[in-house]
Amino acid sequence: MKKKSILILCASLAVCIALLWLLQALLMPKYMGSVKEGALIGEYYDNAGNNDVVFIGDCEVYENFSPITMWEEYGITSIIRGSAQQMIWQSYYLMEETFQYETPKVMVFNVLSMKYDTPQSTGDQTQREAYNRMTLDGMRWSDSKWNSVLASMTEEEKEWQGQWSYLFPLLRYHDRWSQLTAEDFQYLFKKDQVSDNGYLMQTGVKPYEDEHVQPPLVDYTFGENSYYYLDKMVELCKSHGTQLVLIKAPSLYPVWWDEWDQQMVEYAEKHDLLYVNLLETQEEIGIDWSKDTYDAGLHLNVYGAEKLASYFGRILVDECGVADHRGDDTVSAVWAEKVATYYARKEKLEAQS
Amino acid sequence: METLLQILQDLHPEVDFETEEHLIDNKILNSFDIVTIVAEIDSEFDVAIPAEHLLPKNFNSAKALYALVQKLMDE
Amino acid sequence: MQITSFRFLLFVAAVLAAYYLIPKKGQWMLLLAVSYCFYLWAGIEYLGFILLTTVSTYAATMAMAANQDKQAKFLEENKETLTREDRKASKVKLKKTNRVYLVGCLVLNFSVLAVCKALLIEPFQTAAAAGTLSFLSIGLPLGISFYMFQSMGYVVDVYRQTTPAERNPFKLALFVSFFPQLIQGPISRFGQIAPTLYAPKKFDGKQLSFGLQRMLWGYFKKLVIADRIAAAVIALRGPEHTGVAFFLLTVFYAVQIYGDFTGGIDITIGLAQTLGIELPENFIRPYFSKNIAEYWRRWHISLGEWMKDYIFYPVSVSKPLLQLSKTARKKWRSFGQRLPVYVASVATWFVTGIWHGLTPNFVLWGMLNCFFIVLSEECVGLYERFHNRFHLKEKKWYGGFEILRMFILMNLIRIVDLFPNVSDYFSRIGSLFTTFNFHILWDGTMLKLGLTELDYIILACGIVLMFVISLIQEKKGSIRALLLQQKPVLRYALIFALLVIVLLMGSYGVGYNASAFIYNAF
Amino acid sequence: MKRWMAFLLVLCMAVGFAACSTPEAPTTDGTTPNVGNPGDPNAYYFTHKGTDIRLNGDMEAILKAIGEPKKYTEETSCAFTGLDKTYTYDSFVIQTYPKGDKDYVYMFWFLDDMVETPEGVKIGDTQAAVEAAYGTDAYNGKNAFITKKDNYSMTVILKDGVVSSIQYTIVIG
Repeated sequence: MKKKSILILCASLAVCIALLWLLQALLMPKYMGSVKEGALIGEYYDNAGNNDVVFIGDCEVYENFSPITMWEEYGITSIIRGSAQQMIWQSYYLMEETFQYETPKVMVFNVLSMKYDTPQSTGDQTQREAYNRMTLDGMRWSDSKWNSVLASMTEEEKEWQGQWSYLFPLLRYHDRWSQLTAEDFQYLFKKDQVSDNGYLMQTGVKPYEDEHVQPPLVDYTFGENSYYYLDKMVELCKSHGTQLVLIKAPSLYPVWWDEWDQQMVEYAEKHDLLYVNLLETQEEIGIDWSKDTYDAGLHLNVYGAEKLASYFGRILVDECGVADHRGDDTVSAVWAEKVATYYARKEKLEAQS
Repeated sequence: METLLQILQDLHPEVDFETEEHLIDNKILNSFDIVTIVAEIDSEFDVAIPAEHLLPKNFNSAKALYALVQKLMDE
Repeated sequence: MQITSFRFLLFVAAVLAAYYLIPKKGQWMLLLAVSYCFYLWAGIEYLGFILLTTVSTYAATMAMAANQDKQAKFLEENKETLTREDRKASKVKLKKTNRVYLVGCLVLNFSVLAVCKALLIEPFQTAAAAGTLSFLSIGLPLGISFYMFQSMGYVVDVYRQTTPAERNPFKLALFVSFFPQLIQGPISRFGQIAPTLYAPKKFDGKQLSFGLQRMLWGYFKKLVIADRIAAAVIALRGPEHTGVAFFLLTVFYAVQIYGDFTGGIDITIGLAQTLGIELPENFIRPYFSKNIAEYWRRWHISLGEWMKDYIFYPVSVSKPLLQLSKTARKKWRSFGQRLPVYVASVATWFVTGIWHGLTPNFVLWGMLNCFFIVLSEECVGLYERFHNRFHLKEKKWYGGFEILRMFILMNLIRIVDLFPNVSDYFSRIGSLFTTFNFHILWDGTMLKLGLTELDYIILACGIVLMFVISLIQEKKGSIRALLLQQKPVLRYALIFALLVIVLLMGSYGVGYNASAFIYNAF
Repeated sequence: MKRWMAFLLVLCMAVGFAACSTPEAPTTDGTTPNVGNPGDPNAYYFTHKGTDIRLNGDMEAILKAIGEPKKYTEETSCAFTGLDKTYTYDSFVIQTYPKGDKDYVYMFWFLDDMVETPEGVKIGDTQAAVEAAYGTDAYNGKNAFITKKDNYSMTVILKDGVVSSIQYTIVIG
């Protein structure tokens, strides 16, 4: 009798946990519709393992480089671990986590986020929290994720001990039940791939006409915290024998001040790193700002991203010695599929716009 | 005992104080009644009941209350 | 550490695990250690306050106990030779010497409490904010009103020899600081909790499960009901809300404070139960009361009992008052008889009022309660005649009417909590009779109070659920015992459903400002 | 009793899921920055053509009063639908943030000495003039005077001893 009641208790507990898990899956945003950016981080795991190059950074990487083009032109296997408004500490922990899945030859980091020294230095709390979720929710449970959470939380999140809600997102999305849509049920178990190896394709065109302006700053020195994480990146890559390449994507806004550029040039020199400011080589890349951007110069569209990939792939081959894998049949087979998906997507998006 | 019963009866004519054993537990007497009884006893018997004796067990029946008064008079 | 925080839940889980794993002899010591951890979490600067109360309580009670022992021994040794007068004199002497310790301890503690509370009043707070009196900005030490009253009750009990003194200072320290009740009571008596507080406890699945169920129900009341309606209570305090809106405020506040306070107590008592410790009940479905005296026997019981035993009785049977009563009786018999009751009531309600806060509105609150209690006591005869004349007691609806009447009256009295400026309160009360703005109920005003339609639906369902549960408790007793009679699967399903409701509909996390328990502030 | 409770729980759940049919955007979608109280009359401002241009001011009203800008650009932020808008006039630039379906002033800065602060400071003034207007407390010791009020701030940047930039912004908390 006693045995039986314990058995019932355990079975009930198991059922409850399963139901909670299901509920959590249902309530989490799926990011399949208008805010696809939130799905990017989670897509990495399906494509991890054999990439020679990993890009890490904010929208200036996931909107500007097309890994498929680099494969087609140079046989480079690459993937982007980008997310909206990714902070430098988040980039660091993503890098750390990446090494658990693969050891690429080259890590490429976009340095724009050096300008944000602390979680407080950008956006208001609600917005920052939403960005945090988009970068962190997609990560699998790991030390890196936990540390990234602790480094990223806003004041409000700290106040209610929001770190636990990254372990159990149900605690964060508990009140989303009143906002569920068909999308939440449709993608409950299986999500679509929204990106091509981390690249989020845009086919629209909105020409760049007027210069985006920002007022001058009082102090152009990057913050201590930013440098702290950049130092950690250098060390991390060194310990894995991976070459760290710093880039500044050719986006025209937010403004990339000369004073900032100078600091990066000096930093790269001091640590013997390759630093490429792609803003300076726009003409060589061949970007036509009347056609190659979808939001008036902030990000490139697919036509710009292909041009940039073609240009940057050459640098990876020439300066970093990244290998051509087109001769490898197994790799080629995998990538052939990716290429097909890419063109199907491009065709579909072009038809829509 | 007679005087005591008279005091109680004045307060609650409807109760049979000779048999009722749960005056407090059954919420027949409330704190206002208790204080009134203490004041009456003070004037009739010239016995002051200190606050520490204002416990349910001393007020649950007329008998218990009488015992308390006796004890205090003895001291 | 907020009782509704994840940190608190983790803390509780860790305490529970350790509690049942360590040797049973050490259980109460573990509780003492974690209680101090809990207290330190609130701020190390508050440690002095609880230590002061603990040490002074221990010193006073031990001194009294020593004298009592000495006296008992003296009586025992000289049993034959002592006359009755001698024995009486020895008793009087004991009381006299011990009274010094009693009064010293009470004065010391209550002056600390008074100073702490006084610092919360406007002029001091303004000065603190301006930085001119920076030491004032520390705020009220966690649970000071609760642990201090509990300790002082114990000191009086030892003085009266109704409770033996606890000779182990660490055990006493646990009595003062036991963490579940640090936050908002109940104000337990030493005799009530000592038997289970220190006893070694075997793991008892049923106790644990009952305790957890009660905590869950507490979280439901707090997170789903009280914290949700809080926004509207804040909004309705605005000066533009008069008449019907003010009436609505009193009802909303009744719901909020009920969910908040009884929910919090459910969490406290449930938590203690998981530890095998029995705390006294603090509420017995107070909103079902039919008169104000009954209400105060069912709402915040531990405070009411404390006030009765340590203020009301001592004042009413004090020598001068009895003397006064005697004198008055010669002139007006029945008035003289009731005089001690009136004076003691005023004293009790004055103290109860300022216990809540040293502002005029709380004094007014106490006096209003006092007035209506005395009034209803005095009109008992009148009522009875009225009832008998119309045979009202036999009619079923009349009980409901009495409950509703009581609910509205208490709402109108209770709401004075929210108006530190007493004249605001009276002008709102006045508006009840002059402003009949019923249109606010359907013209969209209700949706501008920070609650959406969905919130109202959840609140309505939640209130119905609380009402039904209370009704079942009133008629059939413990819900958990009833649940236990059901098939396990159904039982688990119901508990799980409640858990899911709390998880999904609780007001916590992003976008909800974690609100502290109302009774933390007292 | 049993049935009663089960009925209630089911009712609560049903209410919960009935609401699922309302198609509303997830909270991470299209949230706008919650940076202040639109229309706050105590915010920093400057006056141009007799119109007060104020942080948190309604941009529509400002446009009506001072006319269309010389140049207008829009800036999206990653993933969010809201647009930050930049209005460039001859002597100053105004940036807005969206809230509801309106735009409010988030930031403005001066481009030349044709406009001045309410305290009379303009681009090209000497450090002494700035100090006279804002006091030494506001000086950061290197190259700027910064004043703060509520969640607003004003920054005057100096270069080679004269004012090179004057900017006002809402400080995000």
